[in-house]
Amino acid sequence: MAKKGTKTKTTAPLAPELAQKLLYQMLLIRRFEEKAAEMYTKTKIRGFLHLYIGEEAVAVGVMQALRPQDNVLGTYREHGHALVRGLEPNVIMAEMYGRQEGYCRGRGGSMHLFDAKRKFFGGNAIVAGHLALAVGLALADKKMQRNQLTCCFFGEGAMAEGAFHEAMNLAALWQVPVLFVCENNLYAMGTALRYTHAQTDLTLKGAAYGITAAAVDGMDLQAVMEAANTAAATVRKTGKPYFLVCNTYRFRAHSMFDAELYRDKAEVEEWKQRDPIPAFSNTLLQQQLLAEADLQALEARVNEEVQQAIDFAESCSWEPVEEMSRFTYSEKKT
Amino acid sequence: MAKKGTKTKTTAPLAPELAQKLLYQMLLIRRFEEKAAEMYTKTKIRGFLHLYIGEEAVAVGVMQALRPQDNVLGTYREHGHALVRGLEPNVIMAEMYGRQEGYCRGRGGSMHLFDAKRKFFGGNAIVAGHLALAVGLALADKKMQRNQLTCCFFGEGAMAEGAFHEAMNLAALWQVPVLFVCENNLYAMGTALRYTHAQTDLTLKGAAYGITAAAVDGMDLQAVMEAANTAAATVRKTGKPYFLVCNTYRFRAHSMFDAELYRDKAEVEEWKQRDPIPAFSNTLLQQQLLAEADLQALEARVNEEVQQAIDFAESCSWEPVEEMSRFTYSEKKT
Amino acid sequence: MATSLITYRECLKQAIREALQGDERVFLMGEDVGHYGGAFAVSKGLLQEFGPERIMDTPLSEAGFTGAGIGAALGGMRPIVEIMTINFSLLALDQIANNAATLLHMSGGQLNVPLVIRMSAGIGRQLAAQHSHSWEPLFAHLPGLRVLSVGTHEDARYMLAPALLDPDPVIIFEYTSMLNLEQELQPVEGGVDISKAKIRREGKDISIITYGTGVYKALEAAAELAAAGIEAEVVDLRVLRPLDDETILASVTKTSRAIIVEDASRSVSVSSEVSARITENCFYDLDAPVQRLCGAEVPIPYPKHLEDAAVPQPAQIVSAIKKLLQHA
Amino acid sequence: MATSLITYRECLKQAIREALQGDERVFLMGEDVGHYGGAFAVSKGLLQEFGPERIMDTPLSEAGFTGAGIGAALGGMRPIVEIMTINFSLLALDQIANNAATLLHMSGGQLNVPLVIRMSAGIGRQLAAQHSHSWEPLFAHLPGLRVLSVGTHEDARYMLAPALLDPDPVIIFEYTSMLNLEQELQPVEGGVDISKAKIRREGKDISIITYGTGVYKALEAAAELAAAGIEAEVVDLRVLRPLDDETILASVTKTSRAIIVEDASRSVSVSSEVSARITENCFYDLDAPVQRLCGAEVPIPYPKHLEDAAVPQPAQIVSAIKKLLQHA
Ligand SMILES: Cc1ncc(C[n+]2csc(CCOP(=O)(O)OP(=O)(O)O)c2C)c(N)n1
Ligand SMILES: Cc1ncc(C[n+]2csc(CCOP(=O)(O)OP(=O)(O)O)c2C)c(N)n1
Ligand SMILES: [Mg+2]
Ligand SMILES: [Mg+2]
Repeated sequence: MAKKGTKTKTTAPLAPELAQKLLYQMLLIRRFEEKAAEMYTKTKIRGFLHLYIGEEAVAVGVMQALRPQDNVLGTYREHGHALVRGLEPNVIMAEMYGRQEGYCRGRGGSMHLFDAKRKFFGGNAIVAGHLALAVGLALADKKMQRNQLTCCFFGEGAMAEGAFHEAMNLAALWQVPVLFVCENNLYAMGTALRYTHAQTDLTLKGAAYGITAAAVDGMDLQAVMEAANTAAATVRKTGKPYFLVCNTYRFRAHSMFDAELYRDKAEVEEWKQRDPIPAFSNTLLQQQLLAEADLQALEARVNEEVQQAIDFAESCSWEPVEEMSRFTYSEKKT
Repeated sequence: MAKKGTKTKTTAPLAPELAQKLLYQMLLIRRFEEKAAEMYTKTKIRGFLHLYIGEEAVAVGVMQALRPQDNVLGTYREHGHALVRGLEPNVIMAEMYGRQEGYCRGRGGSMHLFDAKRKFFGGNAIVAGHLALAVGLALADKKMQRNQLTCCFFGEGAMAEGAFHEAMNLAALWQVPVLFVCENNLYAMGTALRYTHAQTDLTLKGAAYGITAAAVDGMDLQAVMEAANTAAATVRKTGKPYFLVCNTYRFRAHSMFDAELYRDKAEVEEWKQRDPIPAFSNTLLQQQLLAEADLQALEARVNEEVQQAIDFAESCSWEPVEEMSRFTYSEKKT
Repeated sequence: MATSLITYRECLKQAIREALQGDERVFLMGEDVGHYGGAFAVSKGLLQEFGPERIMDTPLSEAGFTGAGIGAALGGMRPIVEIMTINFSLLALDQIANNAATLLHMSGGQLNVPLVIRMSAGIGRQLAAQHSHSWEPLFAHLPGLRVLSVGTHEDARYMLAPALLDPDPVIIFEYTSMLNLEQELQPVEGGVDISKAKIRREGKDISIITYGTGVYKALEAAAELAAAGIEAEVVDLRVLRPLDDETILASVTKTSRAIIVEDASRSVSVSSEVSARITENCFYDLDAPVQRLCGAEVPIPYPKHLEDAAVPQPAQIVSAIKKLLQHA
Repeated sequence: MATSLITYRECLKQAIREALQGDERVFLMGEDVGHYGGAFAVSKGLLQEFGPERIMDTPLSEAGFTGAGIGAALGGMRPIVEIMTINFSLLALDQIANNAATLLHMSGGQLNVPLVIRMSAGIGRQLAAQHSHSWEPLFAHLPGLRVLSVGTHEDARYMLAPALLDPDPVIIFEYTSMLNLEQELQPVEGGVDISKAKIRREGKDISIITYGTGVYKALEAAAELAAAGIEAEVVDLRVLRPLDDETILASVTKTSRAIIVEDASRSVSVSSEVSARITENCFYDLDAPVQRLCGAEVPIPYPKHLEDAAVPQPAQIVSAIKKLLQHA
């Protein structure tokens, strides 16, 4: 695996069904979020909205290596992960609208998608706050001898927090099956990697804990898949943590409040040349795993799903004020 | 420098005066603390009392590389550092007795020795809580273009805290002159190194921040001196942080509340064979830098100083209750 | 009914042992709970009895292992996280407030966190400013937590079991200064009720409302007052959040006077909350303004005489009450 | 006297700029204060104006850079540490409580910490449970800190200068929801007094005691009450620690009635402290029990209607006061 994770590698062609499914997932994230951004400007969605656009190959590439019984934790930039994990676009959108038909009764919004059924543990908005949770989930699995792993996504900015250090050390010390996935999009809000880390080769941080680390080009879906498959297999086999750095880029602002003063438009444009979606669809077209018509059909299907999600969200209702305090504590005491 | 820091190296003989001064300092720490332990059992000293006995070569070896204008920060196990830094044994002992003639009016006790005049910034009892302070002190020096360094002592246990990670990264990122000194005595209270760190080669942690790291046999005074001189010179020259691991051992319990259930007596005895004080005095005797009579004179002088400290402390007074709230806020507003 | 003399420490240990024996999902984790035997010897011997899977020594990583405890609770375990002392709890407070206390509500009721966090709290061993905190008020402010204070041997022995049955995060404060204290202990069938305050002594003239180290101090004061013909009722809050208004207000309604005693420093404390609630609810029943005896507003100094002066002592409770009753 | 229309954000920025211009030792550090322009654009342009030595972007390391701020203050600088929002302040609370607030006392008066920590606080932008905290009460509990709350444009503009002159650590809460609010601003010579509460509106019938976002809400309520013939006095606490008893008690003694309004959740809050103090000192002057209008005791939900419901609104202040006065 390329250490710096910047080279695209030629990989064996995928099975056509799988290929289309993966492309569909990336497209779904892209269009879903484009629509969400639009709805934000129409004030249907409020609060912070963090778009994943540009980074789709990471969630799609990593998540295909997971199993339904595995635990998944994400950040506030988690629409993509939620969609790939199989959470319903309708219900996600309802949540982002703040409606009670959403996954969290509308209380969480964009930053806090949770779905216990699919073992999707957020949607966490304290940077690096969920890493220790991941360690604990994996510890529970180990103790209960459940053969499953915990996959935890976070940004390169999160790695400066003490929470990262403690979680990595505990995971390694306790030998628990956590796949730590760093989505290195080069910026933490407006703070470039070089202002966040003295050591910018992030894989070197693994060695400090004796954790195997690898980096991969996060704009290359198949490279991510391969790296993630290796990583997940290693975690399953060894029961130990693994640290995967996916080098990627967000095409959009950090959130809807961001004037993007900290980076050049040219830099963004350059990265857009490496957009994972056209890159992957072109590969598939070349490899004849996909026809133009398939692509259009996929687009149409995605657009329809997104529109449905909007329609659903629009039709949903507000949680009554009287219920606001429910679930501050559990209703059923044992 | 020996990576594992376990080998004693043959080093050039020291100037006799310096040699005796260093031996004196180690002896002073030893006898001062033996007396303190005795006074603890007599309930003259209370609270937590953490002895440095066995680790003397570290404080003495490192501190000789410092200058009066440098900042020094220690942990709750800091009597040794305070003594070597030149704080007066009398006033330290008064503080440990809780008397108002002590450095902190008796409010701090054993764990909180501070002397602003000697730039001795504690005596800090939240493990790893002072590392960021060290970074800040060095930052101020850098900003004010004062040519001085900040030396920060801490245990290997402290390195598991997120605070360690953040401080190391900030120091490296900001390129500030901090000499981080890990006193690796193999235990954090009763938790052995292997239960604290997944990666037990502590110098490897430096690389995660791009910080130069070295390890040294902390039982060998001259090795520590050499390593510390190199480290301090590097910090002064580069203005950047440096990470020095001193491998040592505490001969006594963690504090006076410790039943030492977690380690074998045999292990302790083995380490005592490497006691830095006889090791160094034997070297000096062999090298004829010291005569038996000198040694006895030194012992006598030290014993007298320690007895004086006790006498002084006994003669001191209590801070009146009415003054308890003083200095919760500054008395002089600017 | 069988009684026996037992230390507060031993009560705590028996409670932990019983919990470990009764439920495979329970494990204890924290700094030095295993090989060292517990910073204050509370868990001494448990490692040998239950092994390292059930008694887990952790590195110095308060935020990390508290977060891991939350994760393990989400994963179906019933962790007891020990934060060695309350003084280090701020390092884990983000995890406690933003995750443990919040996940259930924020997930719309999906994810409860059945976690117990124990910590040793308070003043009294001359440990100075960074090791003598009484930060119960900080925790009592946070919605989503159940906050318990172990002011008696009974609660030391019988609070843990119901806390572990609670589907939500429970914080338990134990008191370092009480560990060696011996008392008789009455068996309590089915554990104590961790939703209720408890009247530790009945009285009609004034309510002394307190918790933690205040309970035995208040009882001592009440005994002395009784000799002077004053019958003080001692209310042990036990649950600092959510407060048991019913018991508090019933007592004050009965006695018409209240003094609140706590070691924590005065401003924005549990006492202030109790005082405000009494005023809000019993204003017209009060014969005198509600009073508070609290800790001094200083970092706690090391010497014994200053430590003693920094928190309310039984003699002060007695004299404050005598004064208050003369004034009524 | 010259006046001008200005946003709360611009007031904050002018205060920071002035501080940077006036003292070489002052620098601003925090997450995204520089290249990004400040999470809420408060420091936009200052990096360009003052350079990266004075406007320091930090990594995500709240404990680390707050601790570094304390160290830099000990080293003779006058750092302004910005914690992006109060929601992340718990990560730095150990540094604030155990170091900043404690060093002076613990060192027997040797080491003061002239540090200012600013953070954006409160509810109002639909940021949900982990980004909508009103944790002022936690800070107001801690001895050694001066805790300020910026409830008006005047304070946004003129509190920073005196805070930087304070030899001790000062925490300043600013309010995200007020940033875009425009107001007239009267110049204040020599800065405001950061030891005193301030009467924002005189009245004789009741004291509305509040801070932060409550100030303009209370003024709005008072205006409406005035139309109904009720003259409410609005007391802006401004200093949450140490509280200015004198101003508070004088107002209540005058009006004989008090209601305390705050966004923070009710239990163990600034309101509870103020209520307790009023009861302790003005019990016999009161015509009615002191009341509180506080935030709901829940993690704050995302939707606007629930967010609005979670904190007191002007209409509730009005109706609570009307009810209270009829009952009197
Ligand atoms: C503890 C904490 N500090 C600060 C913030 C504000 N914040 C939200 S996202 C973010 C940047 C995180 O960067 P990174 O981890 O690289 O993730 P990315 O947003 O790039 O995906 C910051 C500073 C926060 N949410 N939590
Ligand atoms: C944050 C924090 N957690 C726990 C403690 C309790 N404690 C005091 S010393 C210590 C062990 C520290 O070990 P190490 O850093 O190796 O230093 P040593 O005592 O061996 O010199 C512990 C756990 C503390 N003081 N602070
Ligand atoms: Mg990033
Ligand atoms: Mg150690």
